[in-house]
Amino acid sequence: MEHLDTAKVDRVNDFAFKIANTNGTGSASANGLIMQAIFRMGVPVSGKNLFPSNIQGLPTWYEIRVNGDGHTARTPVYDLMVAMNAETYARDIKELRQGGYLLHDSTWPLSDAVQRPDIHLLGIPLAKMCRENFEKPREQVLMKNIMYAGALAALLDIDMKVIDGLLEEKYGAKKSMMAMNHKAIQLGYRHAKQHFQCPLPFHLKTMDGSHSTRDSILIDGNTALALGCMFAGATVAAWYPITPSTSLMDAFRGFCAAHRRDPETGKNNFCILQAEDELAAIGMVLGANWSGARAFTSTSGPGISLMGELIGLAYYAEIPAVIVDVQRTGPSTGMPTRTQQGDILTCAYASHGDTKHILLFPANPEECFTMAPKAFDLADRFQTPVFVLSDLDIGMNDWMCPRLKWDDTYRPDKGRVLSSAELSAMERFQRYSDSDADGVTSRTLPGVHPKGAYFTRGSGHNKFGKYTEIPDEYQEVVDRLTHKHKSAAKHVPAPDIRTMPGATIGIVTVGGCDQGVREGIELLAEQGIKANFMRVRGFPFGGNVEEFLRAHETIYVVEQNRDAQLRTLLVNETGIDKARLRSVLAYGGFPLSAHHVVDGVKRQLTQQMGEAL
Amino acid sequence: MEHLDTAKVDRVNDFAFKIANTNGTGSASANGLIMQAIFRMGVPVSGKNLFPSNIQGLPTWYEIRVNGDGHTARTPVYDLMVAMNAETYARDIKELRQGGYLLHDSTWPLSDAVQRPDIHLLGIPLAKMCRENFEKPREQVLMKNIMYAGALAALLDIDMKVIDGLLEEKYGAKKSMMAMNHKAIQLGYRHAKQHFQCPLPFHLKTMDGSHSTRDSILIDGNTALALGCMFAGATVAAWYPITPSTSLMDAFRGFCAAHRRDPETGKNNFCILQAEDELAAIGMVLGANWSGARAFTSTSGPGISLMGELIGLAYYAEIPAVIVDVQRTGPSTGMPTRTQQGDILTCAYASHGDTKHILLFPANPEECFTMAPKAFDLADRFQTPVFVLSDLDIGMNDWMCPRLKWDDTYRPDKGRVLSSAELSAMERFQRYSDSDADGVTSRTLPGVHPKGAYFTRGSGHNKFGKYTEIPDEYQEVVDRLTHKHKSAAKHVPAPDIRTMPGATIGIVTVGGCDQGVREGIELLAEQGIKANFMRVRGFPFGGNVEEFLRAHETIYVVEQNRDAQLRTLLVNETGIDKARLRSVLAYGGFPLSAHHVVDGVKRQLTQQMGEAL
Amino acid sequence: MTFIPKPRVVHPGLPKNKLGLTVRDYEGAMSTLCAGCGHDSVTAGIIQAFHELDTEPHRVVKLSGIGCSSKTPTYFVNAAHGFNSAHGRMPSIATGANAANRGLTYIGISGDGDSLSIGLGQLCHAIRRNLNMLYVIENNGVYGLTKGQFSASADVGTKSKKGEANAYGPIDPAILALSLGATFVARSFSGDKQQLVPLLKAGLRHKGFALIDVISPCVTFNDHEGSTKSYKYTRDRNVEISHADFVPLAAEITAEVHPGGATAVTMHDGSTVRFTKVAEGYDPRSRDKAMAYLMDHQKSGQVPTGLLFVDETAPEMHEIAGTIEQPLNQVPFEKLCPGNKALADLQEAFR
Amino acid sequence: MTFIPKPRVVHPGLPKNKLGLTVRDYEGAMSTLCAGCGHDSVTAGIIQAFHELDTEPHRVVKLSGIGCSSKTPTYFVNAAHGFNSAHGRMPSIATGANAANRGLTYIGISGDGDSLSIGLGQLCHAIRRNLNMLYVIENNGVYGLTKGQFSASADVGTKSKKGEANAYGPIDPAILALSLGATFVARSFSGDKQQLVPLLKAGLRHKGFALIDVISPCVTFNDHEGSTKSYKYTRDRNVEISHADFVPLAAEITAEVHPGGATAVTMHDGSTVRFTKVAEGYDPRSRDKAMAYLMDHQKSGQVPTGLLFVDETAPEMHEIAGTIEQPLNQVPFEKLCPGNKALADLQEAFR
Ligand SMILES: Cc1ncc(C[n+]2csc(CCOP(=O)(O)OP(=O)(O)O)c2C)c(N)n1
Ligand SMILES: Cc1ncc(C[n+]2csc(CCOP(=O)(O)OP(=O)(O)O)c2C)c(N)n1
Ligand code: SF4
Ligand code: SF4
Ligand SMILES: [Mg+2]
Ligand SMILES: [Mg+2]
Repeated sequence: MEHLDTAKVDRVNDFAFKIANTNGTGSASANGLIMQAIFRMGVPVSGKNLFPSNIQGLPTWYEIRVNGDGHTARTPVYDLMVAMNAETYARDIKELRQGGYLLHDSTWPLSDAVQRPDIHLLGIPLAKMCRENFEKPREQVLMKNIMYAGALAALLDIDMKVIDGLLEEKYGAKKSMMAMNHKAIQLGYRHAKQHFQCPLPFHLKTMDGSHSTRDSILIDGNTALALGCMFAGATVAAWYPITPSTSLMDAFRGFCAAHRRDPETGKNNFCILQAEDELAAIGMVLGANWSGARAFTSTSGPGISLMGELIGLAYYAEIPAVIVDVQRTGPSTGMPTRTQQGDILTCAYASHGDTKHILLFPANPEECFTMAPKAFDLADRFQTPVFVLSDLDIGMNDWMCPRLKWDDTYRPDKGRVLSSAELSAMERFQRYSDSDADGVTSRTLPGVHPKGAYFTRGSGHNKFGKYTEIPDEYQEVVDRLTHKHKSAAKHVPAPDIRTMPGATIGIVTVGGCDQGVREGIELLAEQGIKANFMRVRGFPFGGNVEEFLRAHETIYVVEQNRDAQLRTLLVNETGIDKARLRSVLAYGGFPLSAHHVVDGVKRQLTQQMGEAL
Repeated sequence: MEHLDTAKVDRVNDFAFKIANTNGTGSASANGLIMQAIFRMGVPVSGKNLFPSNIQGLPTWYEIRVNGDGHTARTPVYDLMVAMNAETYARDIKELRQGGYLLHDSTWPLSDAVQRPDIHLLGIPLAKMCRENFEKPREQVLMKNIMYAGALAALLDIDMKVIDGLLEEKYGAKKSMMAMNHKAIQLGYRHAKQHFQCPLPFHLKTMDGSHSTRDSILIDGNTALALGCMFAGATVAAWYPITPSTSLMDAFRGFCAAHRRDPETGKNNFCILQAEDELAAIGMVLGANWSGARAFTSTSGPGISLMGELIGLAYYAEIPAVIVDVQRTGPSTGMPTRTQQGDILTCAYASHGDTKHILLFPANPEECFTMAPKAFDLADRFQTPVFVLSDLDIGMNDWMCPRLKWDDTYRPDKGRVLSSAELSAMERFQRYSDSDADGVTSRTLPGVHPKGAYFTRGSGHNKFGKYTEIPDEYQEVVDRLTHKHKSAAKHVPAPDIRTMPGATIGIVTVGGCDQGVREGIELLAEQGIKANFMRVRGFPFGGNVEEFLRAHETIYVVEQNRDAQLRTLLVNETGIDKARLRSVLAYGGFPLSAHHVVDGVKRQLTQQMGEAL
Repeated sequence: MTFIPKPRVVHPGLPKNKLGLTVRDYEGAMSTLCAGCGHDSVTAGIIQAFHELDTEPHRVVKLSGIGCSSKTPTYFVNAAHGFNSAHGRMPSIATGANAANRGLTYIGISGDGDSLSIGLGQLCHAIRRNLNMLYVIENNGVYGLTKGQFSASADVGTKSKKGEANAYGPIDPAILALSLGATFVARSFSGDKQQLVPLLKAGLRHKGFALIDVISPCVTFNDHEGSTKSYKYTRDRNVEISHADFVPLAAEITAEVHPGGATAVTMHDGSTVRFTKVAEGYDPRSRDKAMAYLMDHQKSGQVPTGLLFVDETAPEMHEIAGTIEQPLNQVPFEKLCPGNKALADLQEAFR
Repeated sequence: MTFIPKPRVVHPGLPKNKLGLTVRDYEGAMSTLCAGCGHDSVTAGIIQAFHELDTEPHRVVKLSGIGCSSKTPTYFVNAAHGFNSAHGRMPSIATGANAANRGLTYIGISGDGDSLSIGLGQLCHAIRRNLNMLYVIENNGVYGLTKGQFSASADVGTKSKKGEANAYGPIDPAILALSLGATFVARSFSGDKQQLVPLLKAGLRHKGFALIDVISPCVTFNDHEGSTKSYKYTRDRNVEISHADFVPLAAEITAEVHPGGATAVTMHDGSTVRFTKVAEGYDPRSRDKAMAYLMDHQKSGQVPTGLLFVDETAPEMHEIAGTIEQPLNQVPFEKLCPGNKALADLQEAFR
């Protein structure tokens, strides 16, 4: 990883540090405090929380990257390591760049694991200071974290007024808590000031203007997606808890409680069902959409597998459904707290028999918000399941993104649903006849009108909705479904394409890889390798996707899975020659960083040259 | 369908007839009787049973094709129609070739539906004769069928001695039944002899020599696969009833009852578990294989969808499993009594996350038998799920095939399982280390030796089998799984390749399309279109599959699904240029017939010429 | 199943209900089940029940899983939306449909295979949610549509058509439901319309989850000598331990009261369920007593039928969830979307 | 979970069992659960039970689903094969493992979420098959591993950490099991080792499916004031209605007999379960009485614990299936494959 050596030494608003800790010790609030403080100083920042699939006592890390130019992808090399977990010292110290700093608890002597003459040690007797300053054991554990936060404030030049403000907002009410936290912050801050030369060569400076975060918010994708679902008018949600999607439904419940309670009656304008499992969750979603409500479920890989049968029912019986898959590392239970883009193919072709589905690929919380109404509109318009493929990195990490806006003129596209008036006016309703140009037929809701009654079934049916075992009648319907799916290509979000004068290479990616790939492209450009960028945002693929592919002889597809699933989907579903598409894959479970792209592309380019010779 | 007009009029051992009836009337035994009688005359014959997903009272058809050259694919045009179901007269009569014959019950006048001057009517007052000759209503229903069987014997020149022999074998014990059936046969036979000019221009003639059926048997694929599983040493079977796979487990139970009862104790050397659903069935199969038994399940599409999650567990935890998918028409419940090849992709990539599985594609009952032990050997050797993709046509229809043979020297390939001795000899056992060239590591069975103990998990694990969330450790294991899957290519059955001098076109197909495609190739050759044939028999694809593809500029992939799933798999998993592969698809639910191939290929060839111009 | 529409012969004589509809107006497509199948009798009972309840046909939602029993919603109330879903998944789909529109009448038809094997988990949780619907299990002890395998309700020792005896203990839907806190539990017999129809009516009017286990013989695979789900066996062993009449709101009460014990239960809509016959010491309002009685008789081989237990007071799913009265699928979008101003405000929390 | 192997300090003092093994030989990896988690106490009880039963460690098979509870098999009997399967699917996997090898001792650890929600159907059917295993539900009323959502065993009114009250009725595993014909049903409390260990031993020796519902508080998400699954609440409400001692075969019986009612039950291997304390009028050999008692106390808010019901006579899965004694995974291939001659003969039927 070359940036290690090329790391500039004196840098303002351009560095990265990492906090190694043990989970269940409340480090989250300390880390969040720092992250938020930097953000409030107007400095672009991103935080990646690498936590274990466990509740208490295992290693956990929090990585914070500060970058004035707005690059927020993960970086694997750090200028400063806050090593609070002796168990992982050895691993953590390896990740420090030459000349980096190690902040550790000097209450005990540093283990011999620390064998790097090329780094600076910053020892603070945190545990000791805690024992001296706080009584209760739990307090001592919690305040240790706040204390290193104080030290970081000094070392990185974080604005103390901002920190005090944040503490005030958080604990203003609880005086004792306020006092305790303030005391801890000060203890850490002063100790650093006294013992170390502050600030460090890399540090913060309040920012205004172009890249500043003044007009941004700090939000995770699950929260943003939940917001989007509420704004889209979703009234029924059914789910079964599973990491990393759980926080999405928690947020949805929270927003509904705040904005969906009927003022007069205090009753709910929503119904959230914690199902007994994912098979039931998707069943509830089908039932609710079939009845005309906007309903969705959120889950992760294992849940998608369990929903397979009913997804096929929804596809064939043409029932709308929105399914959010916050992807985690598979296969099987895999690594529940690690990220991956491993469900692309499973979702595209979910369920036995001939099936094809609509997929949306948000890249960040902002798109999580905007793609939620899009997903419901598509599901209603095309009367079919729509998958929103987020992932753990997007869904659970705090991302800096522009303030969300809502177009108050938006009205749900409910698609072709016949009203009571329309029904009584018509001679006879037949569920799967009267297809429009997109292959969509009109549907009816229960209870609306006697003429609207029909029998929904996952068994063979003809265009009248009647049971059939006759080949032609069966084919007529499934052929229309093929056409319908194709038609959706015009309606899914167009790809994000960014070109560069003189570029011949194309780099294609999806979802949360966005930041890392775009930074990677800048780094490659600095090294004279020019590439155009396309981020696919929906499936079926629109014409411009194929166009971009055709326009480039050599294309690198960057994605976070082992089997090049996006590449496979592109090969299956476009006319492009497979040979042109090369893969850059990162699937170890951590968010993508630019060097994956740079290294991957350069390695293959040199190879090709080799081949060319 | 041109053969209609070109149909030769006077033909011996080369014609087709169809019996239209209502299900639940016991027509099966009458139809089986005729089919078997023709078979015993040494004449190649095939029967396709087109039955409804219902128990009683709906239309059902039985199609019998007689072909001295041994062509047994379905043919959609008939020389003789036995129309016993007034409800389907109109449809049935359409399927008669010009100059064909209609055998109907003349007890009542023929409905006006019958508007074809170009066919011959053969009316027999079957109902009336039944009333006159049999008392009980049920008898009258049943004997009506036996009676038309008798008439057919006269019309087609079926050897009456053979028929008497068959009745004797079947009813020898039950005298009254014997008498009744014999009487009915004779009534029909004599009536035909008296009133019609027998035999018809197309009729039977006892055969000996090359194509004769003397050394063949008449068996369905489910029965053959059940036999194969018993011979392979399967001891545990878990299943949940679903058409068209149910008869497989019924047969397995029957064979085990006959051949697997311990002579001394009368106890079972097998354990068949009717699970509460497919999720449980696959769970039981995993548990049993994990413990070292050979265990399998049989199901159809919906079951595969439900098994998805645990299939991923088996893949990642490396547990052997044999899963028989007797495919039916999807998606969803689809048409449970119609055939299709629609689960190819679902099975190849079953479960969320990065997964790839081993697939076997039998084409007929003989291969169902031979591929069963192959499936268990591969599952044990590669410690992974193996799918046997049969279908309703192969599984439930009676096929003529050479007598099955068994190599008594066969011993199960249990793969790398450590014995108690080996374990006590070794220093330390680590589940996922010591990979061999194929990427397979050795496993242990519960209860064998303390040193063999390990913890099986679907969560992230390193090569020692320990839980991990570290990228490199995780990747090391899943990368080996990729290599392991690739290695299986050398071990799956090689494709069936048949070349033709001067052929430039390649035709690729799979499973039950075998007969129809091979006959189609002959017909095309007669019309001057020469094509080479390849039937894929296993996935991952071996080198010779890719070779064949590379060797042909234009390739037609013939398969029975809407989405060209075999083609997709070939494109994904070989280096072949997608553009070369064109699809010929038939997915209405009926078995493939040669004309699908001929029409499909010719249509596209003329198109291409058009394009060429 | 081909759907030969039944000729709508006009029978001037047929009695009309309050909506002016005759029983024919509650019929469906022609049944494609085997002649004599118990399920067809249940269908007939359902048609009569809806007619007598003056139900608006199109305000009914009929759902089912997969099986011969699950085919039957096609055979009643043509003017109602129907959903023949997937095997064992009807409860969850009914839950979602009801969540979206609490204003309709929901009836689910299932089989013993559909409900007690693959669908057992969903059935139990629908009971737990007290989902407001009538859930009918057409119980024949076998998987009819897949040709006669034993189901989880098959009794120990019952014989298959081939003569094999079942060895696994049965799951009794009524006992199971009681143990899970079901608020309406009844058992009946497809051959006893007198008893079945009032139970169906009461179940349809019950607030919450009403389970009716209807012994409904499979003439093709499980009606032979040695079967404990045959017509004959059920007729012989069937003991009605509490006969309930359904008395619609404001109708004059005529049925004579039986001596002692339970007399009547008032439904949430004001109609009453009147017990004209209750076994000595049996009280259909006491879960414990009902359970004790059933467990006791399970051994005896008797088949206790009737309205076994009813509790009209427990909250149903929407009451538990605190949903508004208005069906959620009819709430105007304006009420659902807080709008851009609210969005701007709430984002202060994300600074 | 990183597995810091525990230093195998040799304690010369530690008592050895018949196999010469100390309790340390039955331990597993170091627990990664929260300090104070009830599950760790259950693990300790299991370790003691196996040690006292003189079980050969490698003849044990330990299985689980997914959840904090399901992690615990890693923490006991290192020398045994373990299978941490998928959420809610352990019963089917245990069924298959047992089908393949009936010669081993099977213990399954699950949670209330794993068993009563996603896994409910499989649990019920394992009970129905009387699968020969000990099945422990570590019941804390919440989904621990996913951070504290209510599970199906949460009582009405119990409060979440955030203060929301649960509104859905609970599924009581013991009542459910009794209603399904379970042959061994017990309830205990992770905080009461005296009671738990003998129950675990009896359950391990029981022939058939032994279910033990262990209230095992989640200190992180469900041990607060207002929770009905907290240590305090359970300690206060826990009433032991039948205390069972496990007396291994041929051991001298010392425990004093309690006056009247049940005294002892002999297990199939000759060992005995001895009741030293049984509530007045309670009989752990009567399913009906047990059920009546539990249903009665469900309302009272009491938590009846002890060996609630046992029936040692019912056939377990293999007896029902008629499988040979020899484990199927050890039957020589020669016995399984009929060979070519037989194949030729049987094909006559296909001519
Ligand atoms: C996932 C799935 N598995 C299996 C089947 C096959 N199947 C159809 S109906 C049925 C059982 C029906 O039994 P029951 O519910 O008792 O209905 P009955 O026919 O007896 O009325 C089964 C197993 C299916 N349709 N779907
Ligand atoms: C198919 C699937 N859905 C959801 C999850 C997420 N999940 C993991 S553990 C768990 C619940 C655990 O609760 P419980 O069984 O009570 O165990 P506890 O942690 O309380 O001991 C859930 C929902 C999963 N792993 N798999
Ligand atoms: S098979 Fe049985 S259940 Fe199905 S329709 Fe026939 S009689 Fe009824
Ligand atoms: S979260 Fe609860 S159940 Fe899980 S380990 Fe911690 S205390 Fe135990
Ligand atoms: Mg049934
Ligand atoms: Mg729990």
